[in-house]
Amino acid sequence: MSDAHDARGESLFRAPPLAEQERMVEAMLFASPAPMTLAEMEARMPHGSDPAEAVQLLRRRYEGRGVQVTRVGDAWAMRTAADLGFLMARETVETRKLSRAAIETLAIIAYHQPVTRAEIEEIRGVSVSRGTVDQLIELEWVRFGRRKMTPGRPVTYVVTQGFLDHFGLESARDLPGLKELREAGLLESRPPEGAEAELPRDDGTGDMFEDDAEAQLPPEDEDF
Amino acid sequence: MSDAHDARGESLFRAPPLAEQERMVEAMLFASPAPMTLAEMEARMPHGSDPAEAVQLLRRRYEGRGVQVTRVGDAWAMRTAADLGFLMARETVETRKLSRAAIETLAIIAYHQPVTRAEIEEIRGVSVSRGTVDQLIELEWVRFGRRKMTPGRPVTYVVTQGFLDHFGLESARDLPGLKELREAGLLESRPPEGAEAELPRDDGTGDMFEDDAEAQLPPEDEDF
Amino acid sequence: MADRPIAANDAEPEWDAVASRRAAEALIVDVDGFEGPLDLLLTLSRTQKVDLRRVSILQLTEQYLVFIEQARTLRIELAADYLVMAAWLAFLKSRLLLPPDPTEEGPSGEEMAAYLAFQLERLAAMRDCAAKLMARDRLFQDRFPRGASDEITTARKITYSAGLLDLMQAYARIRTRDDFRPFVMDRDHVLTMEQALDRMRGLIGYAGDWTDLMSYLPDGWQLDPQRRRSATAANFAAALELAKAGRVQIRQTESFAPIELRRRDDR
Repeated sequence: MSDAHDARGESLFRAPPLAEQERMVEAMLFASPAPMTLAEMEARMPHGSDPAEAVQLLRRRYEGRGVQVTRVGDAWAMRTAADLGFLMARETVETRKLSRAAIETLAIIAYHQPVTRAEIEEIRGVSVSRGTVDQLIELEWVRFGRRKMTPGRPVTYVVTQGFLDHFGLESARDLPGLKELREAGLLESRPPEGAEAELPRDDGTGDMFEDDAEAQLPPEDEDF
Repeated sequence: MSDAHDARGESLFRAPPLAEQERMVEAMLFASPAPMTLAEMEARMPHGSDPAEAVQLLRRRYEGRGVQVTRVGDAWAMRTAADLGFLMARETVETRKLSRAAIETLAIIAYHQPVTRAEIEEIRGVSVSRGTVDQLIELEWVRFGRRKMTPGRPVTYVVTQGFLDHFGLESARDLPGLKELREAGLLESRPPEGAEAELPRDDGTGDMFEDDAEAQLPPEDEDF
Repeated sequence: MADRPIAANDAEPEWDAVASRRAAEALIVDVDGFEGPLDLLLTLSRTQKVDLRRVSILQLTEQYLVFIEQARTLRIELAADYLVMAAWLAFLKSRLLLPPDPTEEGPSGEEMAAYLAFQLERLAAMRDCAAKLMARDRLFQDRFPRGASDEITTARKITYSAGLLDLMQAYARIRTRDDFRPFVMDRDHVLTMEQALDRMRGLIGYAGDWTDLMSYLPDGWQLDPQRRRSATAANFAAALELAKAGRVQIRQTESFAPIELRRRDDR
């Protein structure tokens, strides 16, 4: 602390070496949501730092790279090189939440596939508009399955690999059942008293339904 | 930059020179908020590109810089160097404080994955309370793995790429102390050297098939 | 169940000594801090000041049982799992102290003790790992992703997002919906087998002697022919299920004679 007469900022206030300041500026410009002025950088850096010089060093370092250090008004920012914009074209996405009808329909298809539109309507208790299923198909989360061997041979819906990828599942069979959801505390709230009785196979009559349950298991290595 | 690379790259499919590919990878990783897999990069790059090699070059280039090229599972991302975190204080996102139970549960899932709820409870010696796993799934640190092929076919939990990204791990194999734990036999469900102690284990096998039944089609409609 | 493992009972005024009251309060505070019997055992084992691999299970068992006994004398309400563990440890203690009986089934005392020691070591290891994990350089605390969202926006694409929780909660919402009813069929005049079964399960407890199946029809279902048919069929199917489950016996003296049932007592 006493060798204060060295001319270099490095020793005056124990400012970090310029190379270290350059690293700091690099990290800040990268992480900052908006362009940063030299004053803003200086305010965050250790006392005695000289962001102006560090920015110039950094700018030179990134010359010709895929990322550029550019001046925006009186501030600085890091941007991808203009000539590589074509790589980012698909990056520009707007995210919207799925509608309640869509997410419910999707959940029913995932849990009950292959399932017909009539069955979806029966479970949801309201009719399902064509647009809802179309949207799910367009998202490539749902596709047509085999026709059902019932009168009218209705089409069925199943979920796709894209669905599994999006929701981080290895197979739709890994989705937890209602009982597991409840045990894991994943239900928004406990069902009201009495509603329990309406849930099939959750009423403690285990052995009564065991045969059914067994028969319902899909072939072991079914993939979609 | 290196003619040898250029010649090799260009001979096949006229892929851009490796130095150019490195710029591309740099721009993509810079622009993408989430980690990108090699396949995702390749899909955007000109035909014949080799993002794997370009990523390695890029990673070396950023060694010691303020921004790092880090591996996240089977994907890659750019993140600021950990020692510069103090500069970003204002960008810090206050995460909901995790309970001790949630932290322990997370560690158990990470080290024992794929792990069932019953196994988590066995290790902690208490039941997993409501909201614990829920919170970890919401943070996208935990997802469902394959159902275990044991009676009841219980749902399992595994950690996600988001978990690796958050804790700065290249893969689940890099969890701290994993090797020592494995050598000490502490990742087994039984003590080592054949001490086969029969212990009362509540593994929830009482409700066999109930959940599967729930998640599958009603029997009358099934036509496998 | 173990959210709050131990709750203090209403304080009884019989302890007047300040010291004992203070000790009791300290204990209550301590007990509240534990996450289950294994956590308590782990804490107790720390007092032995040895490597977990060398911990004396017999001594630990003793400590735990004393602790539980103390909690009881102070009228602290202990959650069931603490008592189950106490019973198990008492059993273990007897196994460890008595000479082994060669005819005895099951694991030896040493094996049981080894397993307990293993459980404690494993839990301690996991706690250690959890601490190491949380101490790592974490995203948004020590390491940061790029701050700005992409600026080179040309083509715009809309993606829809939904998380796994959204999906599962949507499903749960549908399946637990209060007013859920299949709309395809009017069920005013239909009694389902499940409904009949629920009713009968409650009623057969009182049916010690042979009772006509028809007497189980719910009120208001005997007169209208459509409702009566549905209720009879449902009750009959329910009775068969109960018989299959070994809960009731069924008899019918001849074709079209009344069907009677009674509770089976040997179960």
